[in-house]
Amino acid sequence: MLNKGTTAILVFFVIYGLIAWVGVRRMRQGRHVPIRRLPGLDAVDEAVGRATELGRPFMAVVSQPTPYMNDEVIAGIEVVRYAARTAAKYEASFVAIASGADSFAVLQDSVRAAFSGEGKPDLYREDMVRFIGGYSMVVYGPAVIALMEELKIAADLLTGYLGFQTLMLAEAGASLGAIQIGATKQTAQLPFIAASCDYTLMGEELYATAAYISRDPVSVGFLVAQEFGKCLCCIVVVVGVLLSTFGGAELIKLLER
Amino acid sequence: MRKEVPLIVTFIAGAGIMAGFFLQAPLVKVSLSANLLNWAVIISAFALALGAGNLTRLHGLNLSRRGKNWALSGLLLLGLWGFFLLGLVKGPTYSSYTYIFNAVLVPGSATVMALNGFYIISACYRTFRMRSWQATLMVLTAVVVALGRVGIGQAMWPALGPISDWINRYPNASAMRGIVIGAALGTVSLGIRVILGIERGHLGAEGG
Amino acid sequence: MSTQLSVWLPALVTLAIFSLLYRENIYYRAVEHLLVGVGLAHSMVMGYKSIVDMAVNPMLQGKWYMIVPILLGFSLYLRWFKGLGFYSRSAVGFLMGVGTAVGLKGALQADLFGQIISTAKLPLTNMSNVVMVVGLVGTLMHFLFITTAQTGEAPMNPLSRVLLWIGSYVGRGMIMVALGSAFAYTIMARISVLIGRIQFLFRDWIYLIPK
Amino acid sequence: MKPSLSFAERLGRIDVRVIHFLVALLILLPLIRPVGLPTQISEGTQKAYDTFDALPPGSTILIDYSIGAACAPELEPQATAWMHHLMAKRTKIVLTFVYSAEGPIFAQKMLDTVAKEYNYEYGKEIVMTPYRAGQETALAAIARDFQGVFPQDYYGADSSTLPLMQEIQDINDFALVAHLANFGPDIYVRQIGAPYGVPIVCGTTGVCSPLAQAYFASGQIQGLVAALGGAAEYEVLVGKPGPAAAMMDAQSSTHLFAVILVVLCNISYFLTRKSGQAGQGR
Repeated sequence: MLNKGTTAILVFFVIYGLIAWVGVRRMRQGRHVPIRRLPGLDAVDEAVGRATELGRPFMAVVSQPTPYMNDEVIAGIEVVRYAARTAAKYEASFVAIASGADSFAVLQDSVRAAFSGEGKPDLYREDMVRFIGGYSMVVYGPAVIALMEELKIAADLLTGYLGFQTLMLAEAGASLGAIQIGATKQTAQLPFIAASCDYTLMGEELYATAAYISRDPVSVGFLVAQEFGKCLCCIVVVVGVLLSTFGGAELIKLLER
Repeated sequence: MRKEVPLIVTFIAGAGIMAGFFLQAPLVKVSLSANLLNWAVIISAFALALGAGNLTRLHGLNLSRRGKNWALSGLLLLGLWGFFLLGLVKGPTYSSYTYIFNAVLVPGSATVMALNGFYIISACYRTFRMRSWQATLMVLTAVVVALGRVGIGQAMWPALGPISDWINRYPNASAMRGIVIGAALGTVSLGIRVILGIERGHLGAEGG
Repeated sequence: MSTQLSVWLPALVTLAIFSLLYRENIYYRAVEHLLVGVGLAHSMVMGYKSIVDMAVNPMLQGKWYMIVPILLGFSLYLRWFKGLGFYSRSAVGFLMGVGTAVGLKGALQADLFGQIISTAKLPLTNMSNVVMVVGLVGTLMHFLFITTAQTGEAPMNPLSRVLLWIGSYVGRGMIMVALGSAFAYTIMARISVLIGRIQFLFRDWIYLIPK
Repeated sequence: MKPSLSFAERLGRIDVRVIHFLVALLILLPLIRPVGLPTQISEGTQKAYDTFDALPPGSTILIDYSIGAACAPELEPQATAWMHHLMAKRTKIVLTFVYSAEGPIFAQKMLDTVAKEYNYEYGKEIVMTPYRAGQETALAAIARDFQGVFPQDYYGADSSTLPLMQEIQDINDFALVAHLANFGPDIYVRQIGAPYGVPIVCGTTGVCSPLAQAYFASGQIQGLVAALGGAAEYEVLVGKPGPAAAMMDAQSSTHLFAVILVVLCNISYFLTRKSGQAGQGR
């Protein structure tokens, strides 16, 4: 009935789904799941603080080269929301840039909500969230750099679905002496982020941070399932390797069913 | 209804593909999933023009209002629709079509990428500092691999080639493997959410 | 120096974009806008052929149900009209449904099971395999966020502390090695494109490099 | 101020324009006067060569020729070296374009040059299919229903009139799938390698090759030709020094320059840090 080689996959898939379902339900009932606070998030506080000190803006760049927002962009916006909240608290000057029409709308809402959430809706201005580029990512890089230089930013956060302009942006930020935080899943862009940004949120760290900030039941519930998946992978690998070393192949046969 | 229909369509499409993956029934495996896939390819082809529509609106507005850089907007629209019509009428194998392609698009896209060649070398100089043990590890690996993959490094020290190959084949592959597995788990989570209609970000800013 | 228009034109395009290194200017912007337009037009030309081949022709040959993807495809454009936007959502939903399911089954089979099984098959008989297994486990632990979280004021339990240590030293270290190697390869990638452009300028345009 | 200090400071403040100028110069000089530095073969390239070489004569393979304009200088030399190898063996080749819509134009160029050299007959020995949108979805569709996705070839001829297209019923009729793309092998492994068990050889750009190593190490791809270096290695294996070999000396000089810059920046960083100054610029 089942295709060859998919039995183990189906079993795993079902268990995974169940764990996520239970996780989401528990979260909706108000259970608290602790999530490790990552240094990258503390860096946002530090960067906003620095911007306040210098009296120069903090810039958040949410990159989106595709016509649709993906999960990475959504997670990035969550981190920007946190930054906006911090900026409102310290009354630092704040700029956010979106490159997709839909992420622009969401970003605008998030930043506005962050400022009113801190009780300072009067500090929010319409030009705080700007739209640069549309789908033409080629024009985007130089335009953002020009804005960075014009505003003389003190710190920046590069996030979302970062494209090949990342290197240019990060270099421009570094030459302005800004504290930089990079947060993306794109493996091709991670080296630049790691080299030129002071703090990074790599891959899943971005998602975990977004879940940490939002405490959204769905995000946290699925984070629980992912955590389970990773632990299971570690156990399977360690047991499998030990078996292989001593000549057993039972586990692998089981997984290949 | 407005909200439900897209979610039902998503579910049927997603569940159909998943059923074709797990179940052996030929009807599901071949007919259903092959048709779903072919339809998705067709709709994706329609989606290619979405970007064009948005750009046309954006730049058409700028052109008609004589806004900032309206001439550039006109140039963009001319390139977009002129080239599209040429390809539509004469076909992409027509000589003028390939001529423009080779004269504008090929050198243009390549040069935009090539700019990064300059930036990446200056990035080596301006940002590649051994600020911590992690950065040190990264810098050292980059140096070994950068030299080991080209003739000059291999001529300076013949072992450099094999060493950089080893770094790529084992330590690099092990970390990438971890990243691939982590990303796969993320894809599974997202997949479940999209197919079951819990995640609706793609259906529009209003939340679906 | 070449006298052909088919060399001069790309040369001018190349120089206009390289002029960005000096500073932003109108030539750069003009070429940039042209590029965006032409690039998008090309993919639309290619997409048009897909639609005719795969949907319109079969429909005309009697596969009447191919009208469905065509209608869904056209409905995508309704998002440009105020008040009709929600009609485009079914098509987007269809694309997302198929796309995520295709990715999901691939991720389960090839990425998750494929990678785990091939790692579990490695006997720990040489250094390379040990590095591979330890690196993988370390990297996975680096991305543990709940297991290694500190709850309140209570001291962390020893297991979490060990996992956190492995993750933040072994895992982080391996990731940094991988990123270093990726950086080096990216240098190679970007430079080879740059070499290609310089080769073009000085070989095909100005005959400085011997052919 | 001590002289060593100002020296360290100056080391850390070379003008970017000077660096950019030197990069251009260091690329140009080896191109004008090549040195011909040696090339060591990496394991990935060797395995790719062996896999192609082990194909029985007359077998049919699929190559996803997704070369885009932005990565052509890296991928075209790879493609040319592969084609010399495969066409000398008279392997039948079906070209698809999944990842880049710009691929067909580059494939046409290849048909007009390398394929001409070997007198390849279009329709019998090589076929070009049209571009299909959707990327991973398109690849899954091709794997599931080859004939349904390609009722016509790139030039609009019916597939039923092309002998090579008639031989292909589904993806298992290919002895091998190879791809050239500014993308890792992941989508090919997910949609073709894992579900259908067709061997895969990957030719990719430098940016994507570190991730590709994970799939090469696990044996999910049979060979990995990475970046321009991989192309140069493949040219050595085929015995036809070509475009990549000519570019590799320039690659050497710039890599060396990059390493020197990294060393300079770190010397300056440590000297200025020791004397109690923060690293300038941040």
